Amino acid sequence: MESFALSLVKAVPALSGVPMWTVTLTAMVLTAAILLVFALTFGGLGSYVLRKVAGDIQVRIGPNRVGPYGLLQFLADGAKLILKEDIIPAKADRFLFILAPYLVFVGSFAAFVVLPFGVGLIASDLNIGVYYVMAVTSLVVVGILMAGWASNNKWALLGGMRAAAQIISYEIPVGMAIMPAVLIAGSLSLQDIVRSQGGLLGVFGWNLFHNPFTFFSFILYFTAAQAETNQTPFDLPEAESELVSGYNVEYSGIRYAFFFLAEFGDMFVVAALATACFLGGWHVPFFHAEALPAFWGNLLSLGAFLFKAFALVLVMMWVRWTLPRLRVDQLMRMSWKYLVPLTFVNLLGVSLWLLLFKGKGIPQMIASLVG
Amino acid sequence: MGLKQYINDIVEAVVTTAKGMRITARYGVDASEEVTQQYPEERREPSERFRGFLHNDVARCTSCQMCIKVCPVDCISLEAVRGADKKFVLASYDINIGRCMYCGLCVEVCPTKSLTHTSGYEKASVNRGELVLHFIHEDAAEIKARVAKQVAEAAAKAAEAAKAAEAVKAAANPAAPDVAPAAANKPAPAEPQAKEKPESEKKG
Amino acid sequence: MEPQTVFETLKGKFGDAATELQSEGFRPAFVVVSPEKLPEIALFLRDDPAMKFDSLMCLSGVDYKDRFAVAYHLYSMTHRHAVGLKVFLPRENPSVASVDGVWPAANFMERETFDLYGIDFPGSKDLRRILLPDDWDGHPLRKDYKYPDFYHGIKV
Amino acid sequence: MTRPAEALPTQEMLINMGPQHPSTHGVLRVLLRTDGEVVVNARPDVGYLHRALEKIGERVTYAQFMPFTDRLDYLASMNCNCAYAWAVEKLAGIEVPERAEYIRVIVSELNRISSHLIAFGSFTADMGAFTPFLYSIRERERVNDLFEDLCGNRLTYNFARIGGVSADLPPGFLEKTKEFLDYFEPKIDEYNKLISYNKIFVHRLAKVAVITAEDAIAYGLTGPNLRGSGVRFDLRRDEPYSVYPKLDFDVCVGSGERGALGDCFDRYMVRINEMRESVKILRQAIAQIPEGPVAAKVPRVFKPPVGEAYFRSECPRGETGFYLISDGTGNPSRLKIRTGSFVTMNIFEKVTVGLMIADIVAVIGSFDIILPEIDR
Repeated sequence: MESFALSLVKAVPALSGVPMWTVTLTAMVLTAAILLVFALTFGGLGSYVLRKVAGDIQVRIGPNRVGPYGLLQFLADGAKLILKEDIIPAKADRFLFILAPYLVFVGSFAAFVVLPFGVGLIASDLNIGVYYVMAVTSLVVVGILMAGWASNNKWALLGGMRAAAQIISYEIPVGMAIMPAVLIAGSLSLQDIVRSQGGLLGVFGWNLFHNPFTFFSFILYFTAAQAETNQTPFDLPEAESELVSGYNVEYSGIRYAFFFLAEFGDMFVVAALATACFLGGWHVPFFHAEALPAFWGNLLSLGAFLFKAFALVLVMMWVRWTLPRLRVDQLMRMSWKYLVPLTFVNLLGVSLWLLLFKGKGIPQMIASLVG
Repeated sequence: MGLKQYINDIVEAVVTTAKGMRITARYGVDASEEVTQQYPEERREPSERFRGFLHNDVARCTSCQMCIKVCPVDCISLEAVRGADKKFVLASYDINIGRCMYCGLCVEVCPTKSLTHTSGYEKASVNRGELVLHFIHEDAAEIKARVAKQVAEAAAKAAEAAKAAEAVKAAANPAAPDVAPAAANKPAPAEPQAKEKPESEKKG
Repeated sequence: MEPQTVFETLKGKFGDAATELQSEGFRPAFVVVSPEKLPEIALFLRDDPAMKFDSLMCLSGVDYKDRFAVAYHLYSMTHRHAVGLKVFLPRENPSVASVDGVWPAANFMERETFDLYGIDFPGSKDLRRILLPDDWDGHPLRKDYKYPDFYHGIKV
Repeated sequence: MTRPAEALPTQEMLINMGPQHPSTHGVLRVLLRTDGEVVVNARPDVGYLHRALEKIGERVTYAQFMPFTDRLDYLASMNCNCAYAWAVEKLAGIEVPERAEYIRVIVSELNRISSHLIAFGSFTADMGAFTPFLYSIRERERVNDLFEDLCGNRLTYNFARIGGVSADLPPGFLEKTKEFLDYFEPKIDEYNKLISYNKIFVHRLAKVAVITAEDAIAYGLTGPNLRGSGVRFDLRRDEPYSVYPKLDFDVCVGSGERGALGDCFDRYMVRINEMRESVKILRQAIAQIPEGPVAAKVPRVFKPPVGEAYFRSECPRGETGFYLISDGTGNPSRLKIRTGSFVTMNIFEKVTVGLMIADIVAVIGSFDIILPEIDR
């Protein structure tokens, strides 16, 4: 952030009189605000899209009353949630009850910091980006468990317990499934990982096509990530037909909205991470965004990144509206008996591939053969 | 669990999921499959036999009370008085559509087909009293009074006519017995009244 | 097997415990047995290879104004034949041995009969009120039942 | 560090599932004693919807009780209507015109399809897949349209009458029914592809709450729940009534194809397959239906002779039996209703031991209970 502030000062001479730290601070706050607005908008529009997709799949229409095509439905919902009475159960643990939604939201929102939205559009290019995402999204589990416990409701408690078991179990396959991208790029920084996929017309450089193992990695990551974000078929913590509404059953109004936004934030983070690690991140196919002037390059790459991420989000919704729900023991079995071994085997495969072919992927080899 | 089973499980899971997703995708993409009706704007036409709110064409109603007798939930009540021409005159006819279960038994038994189901099905009210449909808007007491008056007038007229006839008869045959006035002088009967039964009998 | 044969067999085996055969106007016909012998008769009907009434279709309490009755409709999945079994009980303290050890299906139906008629089924696995609240007064399906005006201060 | 067991005591948890719970299909209350997620004991508590139908039955006349049978199993009103009508006819010995019987069979089977559709849809929704529910509702809507044309209501039909049915088929009804069948039959395969054989779905149901054939008979299970345990027993075939003997259809039984015989999956599949059989029955009935009157002459003041009759018929949720006692007056002296769901709940406590909370939902769904039928 300091470097950004420094370049800002250089670019705008009028700022040179202002103390450096104010510029840095302002830049930080502004970035955070932009990300927050993005996250909220995504949460809102995401809910609209989710319901529209559900409607389409379920031979219904979906929201269509507020605004053109029902586009403003999320504003109406938001207004309703804000205006709703904020109920805290009498026997709840008030402090934890109030804290939990913020923790959950922070957990999913903090991950936005390292997402590479464009060529230069990244709030903070941490050199441990992937690791950071894994770490902060784990914060969600604390919040959910807290919500389940503090609600003083048995269904909520069960939901919280399920969430804890589930998210912790699925951290491992998620982490292991994403490792191949780290191995190929040789860096934990998301920006580096994206840059490493830029070659070969911006499509064939993608880690997805690097070798068969990375392809499976992507599938495994996507499956495990679906579980990490509590999406059907892994939505056990809030399993509506069993646990009524799971950990958030006692929440209403704005506090519920935080859980809701966190869920959509998570969805986006997962999709964005998959995009960055496997789908070439912000690389525009057949086009060099980096070569363009900064503004246009950023805009174009942002568009490409969001397009890919949203496409993945759509797929997640599609899966969500197709599959039934697993049982809790089957969920655990799936993680420990299927996903964990498979991701390890995959990781081994990728490592061997890199060792044998000196880091070259299949498209690269074909390219070198052809040209 | 052998390795073969293990791999089979994975393959089966992927294949069946893909099959399901193909179907949902088809419905998702095909907008013509949407079946939602935008209710207040689009309405489906209720069918011919639709059993909506009850309606009584009071002009044709003979106050025979078949509907009251057959109604399993006692939602119909009527008051009738015997009019001057010996036919019953409805003083009030109420249907409590909050209690009605639209079974259609009353319509079936109605001999003059004055009681019918309409196609109406939309009604909301904040108190139960509004759910009682009154088919006669005039006050029952007024009608009763009016009918009683008519009956009395008719009786008076009949008596007069009888007297006149008697006078004529008497003139012709003074020994004839005196019978006619007794029949016409009965007070107006208000008997067929189907009052609601006491609450305790309607449990359930 | 016809109810007539069932009745005669029971008569031969249990003597006077099988008191009567109700057949005119009864579909299916009822074999009336004495309540004291019911458990043995029930077991016999279930286990005898010629009877094999392994399924209890329906168990109902009946109030005949002067006395109560419990009617058992039996069916045999093996032989596909049906018969009715009936016990008459006095109006005071009606009680007949439970048959849920013979046909587990009887449990819920006995609970229902207990609930609505107040007929006791000693020996039942679990005899509690089922449809009505535990603190409900009286047994509503009795002919002499008086509707209460209030239940916990709520107008009925 | 190891702790002694006393330092970390484990307690059983007592959870109320219901009466307000999304997947108890109404106001069923299940008192769960659980050890974490594992159910130690699940005790059903019914009666929240008790409307004293049997008491009402003693107050109203035979004909007046017909609308109340609609409320017995509101997802299969036609079946209950017809069952009651058959019961009264058995009591009074009334001959019903053949056309009326055919109409009854047609509406019964249509209603069986629509009821099984709800069973299928709500079951999948309980399992977490919400989409098939909407598809099943879409198909059911068509059946409801047909019924609306036929009798004017979409849920509580009150169509059958003692001695026949209330009205003849409206013009075009049979054609529309055929159209519906042509439309509907391929949909069953689609359901199977979409969800029935989905790996997750199968895993959720296979080997859950296995009921052996002996238990099923002893506990009085009937209908699809009994057949799910592999007992080939169907009242329509084994104790034939109405015109069913003239119709050719198979009795679907569970086969244990994905686990054990008599598990939730078998019960589910029996319903899916039964929809196919109903389509088959309907096609034959439509082809065979004769012309003629649709109601026998029954005196308006109907007083059956003194006697007792028990009649049972195959309803979507098992055997619905009416035990009628006539004392020669216009009202039944006793009207006992034996319903499939009520008796089925008896076995609930037995089969749920050791299952998980999520399985309880599956068991309730696979029994396809409906609360108005349990509580009456």
